[in-house]
Amino acid sequence: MSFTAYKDTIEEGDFVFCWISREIIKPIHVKAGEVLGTRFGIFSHDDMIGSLYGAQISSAKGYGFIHLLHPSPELWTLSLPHRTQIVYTPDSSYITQRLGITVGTRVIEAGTGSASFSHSFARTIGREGKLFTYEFHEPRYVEAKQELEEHGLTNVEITHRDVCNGGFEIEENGASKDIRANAVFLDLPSPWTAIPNLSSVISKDSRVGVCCFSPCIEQVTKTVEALMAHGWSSIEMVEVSAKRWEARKQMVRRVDDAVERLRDVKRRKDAGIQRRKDDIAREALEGTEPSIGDKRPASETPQPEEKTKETGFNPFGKGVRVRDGDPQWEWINVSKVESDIKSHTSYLTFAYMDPNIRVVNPVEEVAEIIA
Amino acid sequence: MSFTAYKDTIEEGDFVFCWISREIIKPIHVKAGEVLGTRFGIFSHDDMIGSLYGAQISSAKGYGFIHLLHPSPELWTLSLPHRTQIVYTPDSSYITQRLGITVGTRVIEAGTGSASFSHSFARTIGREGKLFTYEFHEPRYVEAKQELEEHGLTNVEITHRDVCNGGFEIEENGASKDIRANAVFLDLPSPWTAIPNLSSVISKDSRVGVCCFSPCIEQVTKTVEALMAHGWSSIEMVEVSAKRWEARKQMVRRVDDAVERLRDVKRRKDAGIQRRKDDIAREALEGTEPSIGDKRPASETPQPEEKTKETGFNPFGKGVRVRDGDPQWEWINVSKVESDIKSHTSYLTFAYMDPNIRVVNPVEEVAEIIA
Amino acid sequence: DKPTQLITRGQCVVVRLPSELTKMVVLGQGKLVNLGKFGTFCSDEVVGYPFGQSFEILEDNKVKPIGALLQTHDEPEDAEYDNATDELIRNLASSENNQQIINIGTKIQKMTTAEIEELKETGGAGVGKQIIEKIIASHDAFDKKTVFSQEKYLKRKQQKYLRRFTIDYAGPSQVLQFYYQKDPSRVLDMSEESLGMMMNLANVRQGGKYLLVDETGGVVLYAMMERMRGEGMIVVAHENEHPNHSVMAHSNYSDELIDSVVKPINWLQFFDPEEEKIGWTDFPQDIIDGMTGSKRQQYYRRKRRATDVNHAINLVESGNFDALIVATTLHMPSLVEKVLEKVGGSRPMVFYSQFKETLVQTQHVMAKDLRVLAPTIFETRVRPYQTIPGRIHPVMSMRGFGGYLLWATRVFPKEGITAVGRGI
Amino acid sequence: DKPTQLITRGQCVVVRLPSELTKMVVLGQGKLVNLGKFGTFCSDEVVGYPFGQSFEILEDNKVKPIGALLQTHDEPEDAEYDNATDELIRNLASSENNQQIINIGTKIQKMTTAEIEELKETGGAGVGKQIIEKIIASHDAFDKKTVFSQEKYLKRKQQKYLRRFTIDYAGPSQVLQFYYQKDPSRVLDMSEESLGMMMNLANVRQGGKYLLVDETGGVVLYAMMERMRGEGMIVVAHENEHPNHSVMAHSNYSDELIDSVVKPINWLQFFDPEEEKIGWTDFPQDIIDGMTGSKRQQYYRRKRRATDVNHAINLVESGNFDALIVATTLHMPSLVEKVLEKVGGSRPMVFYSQFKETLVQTQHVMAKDLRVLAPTIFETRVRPYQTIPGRIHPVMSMRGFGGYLLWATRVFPKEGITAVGRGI
Repeated sequence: MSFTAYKDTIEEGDFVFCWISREIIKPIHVKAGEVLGTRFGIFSHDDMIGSLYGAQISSAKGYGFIHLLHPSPELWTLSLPHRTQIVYTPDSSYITQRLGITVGTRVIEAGTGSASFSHSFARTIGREGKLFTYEFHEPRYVEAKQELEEHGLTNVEITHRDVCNGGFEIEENGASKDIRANAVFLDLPSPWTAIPNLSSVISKDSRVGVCCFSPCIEQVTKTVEALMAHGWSSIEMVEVSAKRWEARKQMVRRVDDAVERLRDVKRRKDAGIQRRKDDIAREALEGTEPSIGDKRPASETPQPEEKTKETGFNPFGKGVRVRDGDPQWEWINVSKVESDIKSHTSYLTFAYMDPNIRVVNPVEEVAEIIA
Repeated sequence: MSFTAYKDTIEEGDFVFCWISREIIKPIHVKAGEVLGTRFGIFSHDDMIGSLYGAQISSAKGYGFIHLLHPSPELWTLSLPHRTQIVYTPDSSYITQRLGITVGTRVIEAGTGSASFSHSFARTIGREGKLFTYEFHEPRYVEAKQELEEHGLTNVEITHRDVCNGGFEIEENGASKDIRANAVFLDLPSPWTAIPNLSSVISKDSRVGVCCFSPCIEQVTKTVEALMAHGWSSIEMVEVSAKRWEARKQMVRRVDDAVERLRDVKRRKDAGIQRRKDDIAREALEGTEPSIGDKRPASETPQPEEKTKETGFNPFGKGVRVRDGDPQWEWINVSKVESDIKSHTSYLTFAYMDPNIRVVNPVEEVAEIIA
Repeated sequence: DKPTQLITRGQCVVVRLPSELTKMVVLGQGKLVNLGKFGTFCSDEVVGYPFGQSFEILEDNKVKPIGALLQTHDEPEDAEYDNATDELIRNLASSENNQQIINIGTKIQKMTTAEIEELKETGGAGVGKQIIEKIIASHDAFDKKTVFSQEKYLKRKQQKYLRRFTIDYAGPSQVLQFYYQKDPSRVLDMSEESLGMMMNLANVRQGGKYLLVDETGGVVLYAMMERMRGEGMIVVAHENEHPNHSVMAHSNYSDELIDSVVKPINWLQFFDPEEEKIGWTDFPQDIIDGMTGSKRQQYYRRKRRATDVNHAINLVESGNFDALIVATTLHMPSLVEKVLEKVGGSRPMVFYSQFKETLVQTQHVMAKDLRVLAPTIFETRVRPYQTIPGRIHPVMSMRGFGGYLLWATRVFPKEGITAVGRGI
Repeated sequence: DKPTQLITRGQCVVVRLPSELTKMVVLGQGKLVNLGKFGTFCSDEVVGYPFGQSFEILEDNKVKPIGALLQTHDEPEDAEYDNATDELIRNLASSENNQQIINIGTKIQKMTTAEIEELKETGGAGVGKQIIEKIIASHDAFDKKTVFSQEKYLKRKQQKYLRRFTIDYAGPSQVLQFYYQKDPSRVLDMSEESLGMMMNLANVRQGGKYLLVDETGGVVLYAMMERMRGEGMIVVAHENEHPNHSVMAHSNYSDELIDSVVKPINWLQFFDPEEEKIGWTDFPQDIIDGMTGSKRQQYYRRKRRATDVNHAINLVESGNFDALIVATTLHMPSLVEKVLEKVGGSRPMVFYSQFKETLVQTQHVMAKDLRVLAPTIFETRVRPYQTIPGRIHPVMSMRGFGGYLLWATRVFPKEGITAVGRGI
């Protein structure tokens, strides 16, 4: 239920996403008396009951903190372990927008996989919509079925099926169910074997959109050929690439300050030399050495760096731990891309079918023109 | 000559790039008495002679200006008409860097095309290097040959040849020339037909790198298969994508100012209403109308916008022409990508061959392990 | 409910032309739609067909339904498709053919512009096809071209002369594309993928109650409406006397439905609610009955306005919005601080900007605000391909704009906690 | 000239490991090179082979040359390659096989870490292969996997256990990649494509005279050296007592060659030349002859320093550099104004930054400066693909950094001209 509408206060039995860090989001069912162990400490479910969604709570020992978040398909996606097959939000949201999936849309999804996209579909199509999702891998089917039920996604029907061989039709009381899909999403190793099976389950009185999701370009070629062969048109493959950016600060280090620093270093070194010279003079040595043909000292014997730091002109805080944005210095806002980007998820091949479109054979015309 | 070393002052006969705008760069040979006509006016060659490279000169009438630039391979590339086959700098510079092309490298290029990359190669390989470039399209060959000569690129040898059928070998005095290429660049519709012809012209005692430049992915597949079949290894295809960014300013428009503006509009409207009310009272009408149950006026009759502009509080300069960065307002630096980006040039397939590498058959081992 | 499957009289639709440009058109009864050089058709002719249908313009503003907008070898029914592909590959494999190709230019095209204009004026069925045939016939080098370049040439000519069009549903994506093509700055350079991602990140759905700032002329509003289909509430905060939702005119939603969902409020009302609430007392019924027609109308209009303004103000005062969605050129860092109290616990906040720099500034501010969890800047970009087997490659050039998103979650910090270890 | 084709004794080379990590190694005579879990080999063993050669480690730190670092089906000599591809496609075409795949995890892998360690310690030829064989043999599900996942599994195991390596030439690209992998911030996040584009945009070539600011530890300097091969002049401006060119230690250029081309100057000397020039008068020969050894050494060292400093200052004073190349974290807008006078007419200026924002600020300053023509910000990014026919796709994840470039041309404005119409 919590996936379909917001509530404000956490009650016993509620589903809560415990936000531990950007990398660790732990979904739990709240049960009085239980605890959640994390690397930031142990958190009592009793403390959660009665808290607001969004609240920050402290661990039993009081020094670690987590946030209690409300379920949403996007958080669910983030909470999944990375090794699972996940359609991430940049892909899923674009597919949803481009296929015009909205309240009331009837959607086919195969395979279910981690069910991350299923949750997103279920949210978007609302009560009047319906998602038919198919999973051929049995353990994954069983897990997804249970999750969808626990999450109260009543507009989703999951079927254990190899749609490539078994097709999409669902028997109910001896008859085929009326699926009438307006949109189809195929995340299969060989979508081209499933495409021929779609004709009986898609809407007969409206335009139908399909999106096939394949990592390799050769799969795209086969998919496009199958789509063409089965009457789909407006075929276009696209890639979605998404990046995450981080706000940073860069210190404004002016060259004038660099010059001043060098001047300062030199001044202090000269002073040191002078001191040394004085010492030498005091000891009444011959005294020619320090000035052989050279007005200024060579830099062979620089001051120890620690000393430079302590006493010198240090406009850039060199050697000191400077916090980004420390108001002692001047900064400009900069941005940095996340260090590891997902440079490829899959190719998205879109196509459309409208059973009502009356076709004149364009080949003849082309042949005519070119001939 | 001017492509191989800088000079400072323009002399008669010199090659000059007249920079008219970012889009129009006109290469000319300076000749006393001649003129250059542009949309910014007519420029006399006589004015150019004796000018410094980099100088700005004015048109005969004095109101238009152009810059006189020194030749370079990168400017040459920019000056070419866009419909020509051009390998642009982001691609050519990466290929050069990745193949380790440097002073002394012996390079094969097919086809020459617009010769934009040839100029870049010639610059990088220097006097000790050698570029063998092949063009099968005769008019293009003739044009390129003339250009390369005019530009003094003496380390380039251009051959009119279909390398797919005719191979790369060059006869000289009845014998084959010693080409010994260390690097190969193939910009051909079907590089896989040229790859078998490379073995006799590449270096026998060093590692050789090849880069094939193809727009379609199916060409890459065929290329990779041909490279594998002919003993090339470390095969990797990459894409180079380059974007141009423009520095802009965005006005800092604070919501507090927006509130003040709304308050000001209202104040002035109220004043208007009051004036109208006074008028009405003066005319001794019944007077209930303007205040039917409503303390404040409805906004059905807003002030004409012009008036608002002239007299009101206008923190964002609405309706006024504001120049980016005008110090009357507060701005932040932003950047915008060029409106039309080159989203694809070609796929770059790299591979390496070292004739000395002694190979143990790895297939057997794999077969052993998997068996 | 508004029709989304079949083309209906009176509806606003998208007309897609062979040139890949689009037009927004209302299909009034008997109304003639002028597509410039592509011809003119009568609205009535297309009513009843499903969306996505293509047509060819015949004589007398009539149309006939056709299979596709452009004739290419990638038609599904193309029995010769495989042969063409084979031939292409053979052509690519041999460079000989390309050796024959010479530049296509006006020089080698013998048909004059005057001749083309004349043909166009004689008009009638198949005029576009006739022009193309003549051009090809008069094109010396056409038979010397490879299939590959013949097709490109054909496509270009078709885009220029074919009297064809397609009718598409005017959904938010289509309306966005229409404005984006015309002038991207009107929709803040927003791409379809940014719009879609905003909808998902903000968890927009039936029955939600949202706070929106929208400077795209209503594209974001329309996308939200479409994902709510009339159920829920959108409070739209704006900086002028009236919000600019001109895009909603293409949405085919009734004014009643829009008014029941969309509640505009300006920033003055938003931040100074007590001052801006409109005091209202109903008049006794006998006084209303005694009013003249126009006065009574005015009375009801004012009552309505007072109710609306007060309702919007009350919605903002009670806060607890299910999402904050912002697409504005206002200075976001200062806006965020003032508005985020209105957002419910654990609800998403999504900010759109043309410029990453704006969001970077905002993220810096958010990173110090304990009421905000995990602010994250996203850039999402779609790259379309030429999707013809044997010739697959990304399109060679495209618009570079698209915008950036900042996503964050509203949270309630425990008192006395510092920012350390908050996972920002 | 330094050897670039054959592996030579005493040379600094790159060792590439099956894990895709690289090491920088100097091949001293008889020197043992320890590759951690991948084994140890003697430098002498690899001398004389061409760069790019792969080896397998045998017993007694010996090696044998092999065809490739990893065993995969994409080997050139793989006669079975076509069959494997066919099988793969058949597998992809039928989903039945995938139905059998179960998660690969430690649970189903019966060989214990202790057993692996034991095998490793017994060592000797082919130990890596032995480990992999045993792991596969003990892997219940291996035969249930598709060829596709079998290969991925095999590759992962090979990367972990094979005692193999490749020796690569330590060129600027390789050295850059080495540091980029270790810590991108050390090379200002610079990518190979940004480095290459800098070299081309700056028109770096034999015989040029360049002004360089380089905070990458010398990567840019090395790339320039490589494109000049000892001919020309690079004045390196820096902010410390000595420039940091630690990277040049891997370049295999002799100190003499480096000293003859590279002329360091600090910013104080740069901006305050008269004050910083070192006055120098040669001592009469008889006084020099009368010096003790160490004093004479000191005399010549100081003479050399004076000559070098004065020479660098003179080079800067005479200006007219063939390019200005800057990769710095110093504030560029103020730097540009001060330095650009030193650049010759029509010569390029190329600025590199990790952050676009820095270059945007700089471009704003340049746009108002009539001495600068057409400042342009570039971003170039290379995306590698998994390049196995039948399974081609872009790599799934990669480093996102790479930096940005600002390119402009130094010009001489005609007096009395305003910026209008200057084509900026």
